[in-house]
Amino acid sequence: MFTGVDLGLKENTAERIVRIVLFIGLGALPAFWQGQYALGLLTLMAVYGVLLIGLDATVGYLGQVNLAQAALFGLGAYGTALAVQAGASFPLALIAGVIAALLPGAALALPALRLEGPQFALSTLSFATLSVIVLNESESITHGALGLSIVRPSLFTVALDARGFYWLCLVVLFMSWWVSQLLLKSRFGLSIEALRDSPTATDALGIGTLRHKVLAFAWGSALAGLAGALHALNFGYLQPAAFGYDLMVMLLLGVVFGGRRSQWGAFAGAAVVAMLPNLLSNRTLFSTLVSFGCILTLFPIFRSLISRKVPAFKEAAPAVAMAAALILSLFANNVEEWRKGIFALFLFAAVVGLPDGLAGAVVSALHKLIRFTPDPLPPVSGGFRPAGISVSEPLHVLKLSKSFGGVRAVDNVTLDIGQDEILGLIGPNGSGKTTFINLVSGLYAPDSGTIEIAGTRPLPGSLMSASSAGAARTFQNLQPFSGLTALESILVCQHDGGKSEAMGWLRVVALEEKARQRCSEMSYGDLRFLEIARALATRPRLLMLDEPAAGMSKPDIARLVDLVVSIKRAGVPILLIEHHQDVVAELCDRVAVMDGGRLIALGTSDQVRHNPKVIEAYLGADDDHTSVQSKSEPQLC
Amino acid sequence: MDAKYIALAQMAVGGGLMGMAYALVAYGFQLTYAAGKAVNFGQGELVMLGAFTGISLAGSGLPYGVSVLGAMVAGAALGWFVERVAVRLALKQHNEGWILLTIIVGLFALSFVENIWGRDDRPFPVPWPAAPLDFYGISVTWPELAIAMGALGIMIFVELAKRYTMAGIAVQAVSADPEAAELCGVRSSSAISLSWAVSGAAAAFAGTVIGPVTTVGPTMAAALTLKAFSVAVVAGLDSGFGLVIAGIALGAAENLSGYVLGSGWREAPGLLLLILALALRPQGIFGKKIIRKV
Amino acid sequence: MLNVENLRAGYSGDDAVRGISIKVAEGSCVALVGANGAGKSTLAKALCGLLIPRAGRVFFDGKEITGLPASEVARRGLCLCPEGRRVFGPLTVEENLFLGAYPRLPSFGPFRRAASGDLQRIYGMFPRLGERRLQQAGSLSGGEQQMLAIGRVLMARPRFMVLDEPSMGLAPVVVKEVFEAIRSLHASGMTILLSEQFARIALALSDRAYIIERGSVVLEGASKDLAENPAVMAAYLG
Amino acid sequence: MKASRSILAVLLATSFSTVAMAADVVKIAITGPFSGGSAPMGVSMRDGAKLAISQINQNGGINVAGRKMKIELIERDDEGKNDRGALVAQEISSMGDISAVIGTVNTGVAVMGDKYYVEKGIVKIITPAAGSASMTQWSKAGVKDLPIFRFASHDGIQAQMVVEKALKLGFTNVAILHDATNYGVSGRDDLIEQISRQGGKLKVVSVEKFAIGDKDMTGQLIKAKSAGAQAILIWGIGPELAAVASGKEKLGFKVPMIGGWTLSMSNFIDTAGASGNGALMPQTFIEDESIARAKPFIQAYHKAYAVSRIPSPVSAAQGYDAALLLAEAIHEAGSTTPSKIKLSLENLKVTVKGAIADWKKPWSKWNPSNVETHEAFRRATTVMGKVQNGRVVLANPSEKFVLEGTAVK
Repeated sequence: MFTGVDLGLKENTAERIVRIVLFIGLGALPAFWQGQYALGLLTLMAVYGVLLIGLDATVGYLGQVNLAQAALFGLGAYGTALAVQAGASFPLALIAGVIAALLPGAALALPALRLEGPQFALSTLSFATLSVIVLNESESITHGALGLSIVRPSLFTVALDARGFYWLCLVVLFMSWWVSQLLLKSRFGLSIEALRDSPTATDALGIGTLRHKVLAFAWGSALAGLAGALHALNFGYLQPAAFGYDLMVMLLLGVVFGGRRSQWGAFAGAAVVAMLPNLLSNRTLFSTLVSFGCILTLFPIFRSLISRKVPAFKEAAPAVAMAAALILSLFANNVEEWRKGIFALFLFAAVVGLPDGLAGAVVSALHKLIRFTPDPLPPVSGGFRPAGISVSEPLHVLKLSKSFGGVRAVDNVTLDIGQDEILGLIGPNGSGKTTFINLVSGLYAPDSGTIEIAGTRPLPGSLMSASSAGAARTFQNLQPFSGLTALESILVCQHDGGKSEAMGWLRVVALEEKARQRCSEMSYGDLRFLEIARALATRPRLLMLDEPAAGMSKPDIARLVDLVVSIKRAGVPILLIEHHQDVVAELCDRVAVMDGGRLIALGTSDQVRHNPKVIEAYLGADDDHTSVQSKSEPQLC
Repeated sequence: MDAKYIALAQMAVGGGLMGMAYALVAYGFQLTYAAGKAVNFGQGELVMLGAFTGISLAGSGLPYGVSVLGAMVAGAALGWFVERVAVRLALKQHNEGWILLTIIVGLFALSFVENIWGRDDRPFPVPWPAAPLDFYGISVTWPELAIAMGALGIMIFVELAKRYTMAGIAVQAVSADPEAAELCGVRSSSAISLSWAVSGAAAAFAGTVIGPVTTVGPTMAAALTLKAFSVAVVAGLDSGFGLVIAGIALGAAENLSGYVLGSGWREAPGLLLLILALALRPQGIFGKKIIRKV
Repeated sequence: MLNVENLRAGYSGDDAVRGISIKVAEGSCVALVGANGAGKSTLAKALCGLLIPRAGRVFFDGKEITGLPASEVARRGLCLCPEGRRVFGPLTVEENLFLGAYPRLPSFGPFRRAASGDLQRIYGMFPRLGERRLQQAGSLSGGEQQMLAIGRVLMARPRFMVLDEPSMGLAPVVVKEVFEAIRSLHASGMTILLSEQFARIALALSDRAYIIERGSVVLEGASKDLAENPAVMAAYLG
Repeated sequence: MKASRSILAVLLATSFSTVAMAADVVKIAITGPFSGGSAPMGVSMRDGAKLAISQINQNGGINVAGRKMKIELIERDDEGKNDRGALVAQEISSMGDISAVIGTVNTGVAVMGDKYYVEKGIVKIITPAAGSASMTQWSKAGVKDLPIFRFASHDGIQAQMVVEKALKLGFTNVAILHDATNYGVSGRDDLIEQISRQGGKLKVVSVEKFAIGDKDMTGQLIKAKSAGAQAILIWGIGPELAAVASGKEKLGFKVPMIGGWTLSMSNFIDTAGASGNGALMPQTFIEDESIARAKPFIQAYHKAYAVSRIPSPVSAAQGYDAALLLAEAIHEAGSTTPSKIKLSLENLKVTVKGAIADWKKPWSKWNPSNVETHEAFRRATTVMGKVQNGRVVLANPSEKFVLEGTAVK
C-alpha cells in the first residue's frame, strides 16, 4: 500500500512554507492580473479572510453557530467611518473599528456564552438584528439608510491607491492569520478545543469554560471589527442593510465550506464567498465549474460500485445535487434567475460531500500523499511534587441529599475523608455513588446538606468552584478531549509548568510514548489513565476516581492499582468508586457502602465485608420473609 | 375611552394576533425538536411553499378548504423530504451540518418558488368578509382572526393527536428516550419522519392562514422564520402551549414598541428582552431544565 | 428458544462481552449472575438489538436475529426490560403501558379497547400502577417505575423476556415485591432471562444460571448447584 | 495532468479575459436587481432595454461610422445590494471594451458603484433609480466631467408634483410615510424640502417609517389618523405600499395616498386590490394601449415576454427609451469609445421617438452646479397617474397630451 512520500518535512514547517508562498503569490498577483475588478475581488477576499478567521474562532473552535459576525463587521465598519469623519488618521480609524466591534461583542459574549446550540444562535441573531436597527435608526450619527460616505485618509502621508490598499489588506490578513494561529495553538486555544469536546471535564478540571469562551468570542469580534474597518475604507460608503441576514448566511456557509477550525479553511471560504457570486454571473465559466464538480462527486460513487456496495446516501447525494445543478446551468432559460437554487445545490453537495470542508479535504489528501516527520517529544521533568498544603479534612460532607423525579438518588449522606486516605465507595448499581461524586464535584447542586472541600465550601452546583477548592475527578463515562493529543490534554489542565512537566505527568501514568497521539485515536484503557493524569495535573487536594478499572484488562488493572498507591504516597487523598472488589480490598483504607441512596456501612474493607447490611445489599433481599422462600424454593446459604 | 388607549389596545391586539402566526410557525420547530433534537431553519420556506401551493390550488378553482388541505399534504411531503435528505445524515455524523443543510434546502426552495411562481407578492384569496370587525373601537380583520383560530385549532388538534393516538404517544416516547422506545417496537426513525411530516403540514397550514394577512411572496419566509424561532426558543423548545403566550407577547411587544418608540425601533425591545430571558433561563421560560449526565 | 453463540460486544475500547455463549429453553428462567460491570447489561443490549455485536450470532426461535434493530427484535417477541427502568418520564403510566403494546395497536385509530384486556391484567398484577395510571411516570418512586417497566414489557405479550437488573437502585422491600412478580410470571410459563447482581435471589428464582465475570462465563449450571458453589460467593462480592 | 491544466486555462481565460472579442459589436452592460425585493423594477427595466436592443439588432444593428454593428449585451445582477453593486461596477469598468451601461434601481448601489464608471469615464444611463443622491453626489463632489446620465423622473420632480397635488386637492395636514431604505428616506427629505419650497402651506402632522417586509402598518396609520392627516404622502415600493393601503382599509382611514411613481407597480396594484384605488403618483409612462405612442411598445413587450401586464411599466418604458437614446448617441458619435458617446449624449442631434416621448436633446453639457444638465426628465414630461380598478390611468385625462407629446424640450 502507498503510504506517501517522505520529504523529511515537519508538518508545521511545510504549512508555514506554503503559507508564505501563498502570500507572496497573492502579493505579486496584481502585477500579472491587471484591472480594478481583479483588485476589487482580491481586496474583498482579503477582508473576508480576516472576517472569517474571526468567525471561525466561535463557529469552528467553540463549535457554536455564531450569527452576530456580520453585524460586528458592520459595527466595525461604522466605527471606522465615523472616526474618519471626525478626522481620525488611518491607523486610528482602524483601531476605532476594532473597538467598535470588540466592546459590544464582549458585552454580548457574557450572557450569550452561557448558552449553547439553538439558544446561543438565537441570542447572537437577536444581537445582530438589534445592531442593524441601531445603525439604521441613529440617523443623526450614521445617516441611517441614506448611508455614510467617507474618503479614505492617507496612511502616514501616503495616499493608497487600489493596489496599495490591497497590499495593506493582505498584510492585515497575514497578521490576523499568524496571530490566530499562535493564539489557537497556545494553551488558551487548546482549552477552547477541550471545552468544545467536553465542557463538563474542562469545568471539573478548573480550566474554566466561560472565561475562554468570552475571550475567544472577543477575539473573533476584534477581527470582525478589523475587517469592518478595512471594508469601510475600501468602499467608502456604508449602509446598515448591507450587514444583515444575507451576509451572515454567506459567512457561515463560507466557514463551513472552507473547513472549520483551520485558518486555511477560513481563507478558502473567504475566497469562495468573495468570488462565487461574481463567477456565477459568467455562464460558460459556471457550467465548466459545475461539470468539474460533477465529475469530482462521481468518484465516491465509482469507489463504492467497485467495492460492490450500494453507494450510501452520503456518497450519492452530492452527485445528484451536482447533476441537478449541471442540468440547470445548461438548460434553464435564465441561469441568472436560478442562481440561488444552483448555489444551494452546490453548497448542499459541498456540505454533505466534504464534512471537513475544502481545507479538511485537501489536508487529508496531502496526508495520503506525503509523510511528514513528527516533532521530537519534549524532555520529561516534574512528576509528583508535594501536593501543596495538606489539609486535615480534605472532604467533609454533611447530610447530603438529592432526588431526581420521584427517586432519591442520594439520601442524607454524611461522610468524611481523612488526610492520606483512600476511601472506597461501593454499592450495587444505582445505589447513588456516581450521584454522590457529581454532587461533591459540583456537577449537581444538592437539594440539602453541605459539602466542604479542603476547608472551603464551594458554590453548590459549580464545577469550577469545587475544582478551585481542590477537587479533581475522573468520569465513569470517559470525557476525553478528542481533538487534542495526550500531551495537549495535560497541558490544558496544568495551572503551571510547561511541556516537560506535562510529559512528567504522562510518565506517571506511563503514557509518555503516546504523547503525540490524538485522544480520538487512543485506546480505552489509555484514555482512562490519561484522565487520571489530567486530574493529577491540576494538583488536587482531593482526587475522585469514578470506576477507573471499568472495562480494563487485567494487566491494566494491576497498573492502575500501582498508580493509585503512588498517588496516595504523594499525599493526595482519594475517593474511589469501584466495582472490582479485589481492587477495593487492596487499595482502600476505609470503605463506605451505599444502597438506595443511603450510606449503610463504613469501615475497613474486612469490617464492611462482614457487615450483615452490606451482605444483604449485595446478595439481595433478606431470606427470612421473602415470598421467594415461602413458595418453598431451594434455599441459599 | 381615551383615543390614546384605544390606539394602544389596537396595537396590542393586532400584534398579538400576528404573534399567533409566530406561535404557529414556532410550533413546527417544536414538533421536530421534540422528536429528533433538530429544527428546520428552512421552516419559513415551507410556510411559503404551503402558501403558494394553496394559492395555486385555490386558483385552479378548488374551494378554500380543499386548497388548504392540499397544501398541508404537500407540506407534509416536504417536511418528510427535508428530514430525509438534510437532517438525518448530518445528525448521524454528530455535527451541526444539519443547521446549514436546512438553510440550504430553504435557499433552494426560495429559488424554486421565484422561478415557478414568480418574485412578486400576491394576495391570497379567502372566502371571509372583507370588512373588519369592530370591538369597542378596535378593528380586527377576518384573516387575522383566522390566524388565531387556525393556530389554536391546529395546535389543539396535533396535541390531541399526540395524546390520543398511538403514533402520537410513540413520537413522545421517542423524544423522551429513543432506545427505550425502540425496545417497545417503535421505529425511532419512522417516528421522527412522522413528526417532520406533521411539522411540514403545520407549516403549510400556517402559510394558508398567514398568507391572506401578509400577502404571499418568496420573501415572506425570512422574517417569519426568525420571529418564530425566537418564540420557540424563548418559550422553550419543549413547552407546548407556552408558545402561544410567548408569541402573543412578542407580537404585542413589537407593535407597542413600534408605536411608542417609533416604527424603526419596533423590534428592539423584544430582542433585548429575548437576550435577557435567555441569559436568565437558557432552557426557555416554559422549558424544562436539562440535567447533565456524565 | 434463545441461542447465543460466542457473542462479543462493547462500546468503546475493549469488549465488555468477550465471547459469551448461552442457551435458554422455552419456558425456563435463566439467570445471568455477576458483579457490577461484569458485562451482563452489555450482553442484554447486544441480544436485543440496542448494541450491534462485534462478533458472534444470536438465534431466536431458530432464526438469526444478530444485528437486527431493537424494534424488529421486540416485534418478534423478544423483549428487554432495560437496566435503569427507562420509563418514559413525561408520559403517564397508562401511556407507558400502551407503548408496550405499540406494534399491536392501530397507529391512528382507537387503541384503548384493543389493549384494555392486557391493561387490566397489568393493573391486577401491580395494583399501584392502576392507582397511578394518570400520573407522570417520572414522578413515580423507583419501585413503581420498575413495575411499570415490567408491565410495559408484558403489554407486548412477549414470548421471551429479558430483565436487566430489575433490582437496581431499589430498597430491599421493593426488591422483594419485584421479584415476586417475576416469580409469578415464570410460574405462568413465561421464558425469562434475568440479569441480576444479587446472586442469592437470582439463583433462588431461576432454573439455570450463568456466572459472568469480566465479560466471560466462568460457571454455568443448574441454579440449585450453583447456589451451593463457593466460587459463586466470590462472584458477587469479588 | 494535461487535462487539469487545460481546465485551468479555460477557467482563467473565461473569468479574467480582458481581451476584446470580435470588433464589430457594441458592448452594452445592463445592471440592476434581477433577484430580490426590487427585482420587478430591475427585470422590467432590463426587459424593456433588451426589447429595444433586439429591435435594433433585427434591423442590422447600429450604423457606426458606416459599419453596421450589432449590440452585445452583458447582464449583471446587483441583487439590490450595495457592495455587490460596487463589484459589478468594478467588473464592468475593468472589462475594457464596454461602451456604456444602462441600469440601477437602488440609489445606494448607484452611490457606491458609479464612482468606478466615473474613474474610467464609462458612460452610464441611470434608470429607473429616482433617488436624488445618485446625481447630487457628483455636484457635491464638484466633478467637472461626468459620464453619468439619468433617465428617470427623479425624486425632486416627483416630490414637487406630489406636494402640488396635495395643495391642489386642498389639504392642509398631511402625514409622510416612507420606507427605511435610502430611497424612502431621501424621498422623505425631498418631500419636506418641497413643502417648504412651495410656501410651507402643508403641515406635516406625522412622519413615520416602515421596514422592507413589514406587513402591518396599523401603528403608523393610527398615528397619522389621530394627528388628523388628510392625506398620506408616501415613498416606498410595491409590497409595503400595499400593506399601507390595506391597513387604511382595516382602520377605516379613508384618505388618499399620494406618492412616488412606485405606486404604479403591479405588485402594489394587485396586492392592494380595491384598497389601492385612488392612489396618485407621478408617471412618465402609463401602460394604456389607448395612448397611440405607447401602444407599439406595450404590445411588443407583451408579446416578447408572454405577459399581459408589465410588472413595472415605468421601468420597462424607461429602459426601452434609454436603450434607443444610447443607440442613437453611438451612431452620432460614430465610435464605440465611451468618451465620444458621452459627448454625443450631451448633444444629441436627432430627435428620438421613444415609448414615452419624442426625445429632443434630453441632456446637455454637465454643469456641476446644475444637475438638471444630466437629467432627462422635467416636470413638464411627467403626469399624475391614478390607480383605478387594477390599472393606472391618468388622474387628469386632460393631461393625455403629455404622454402623446410629440416633442419634449
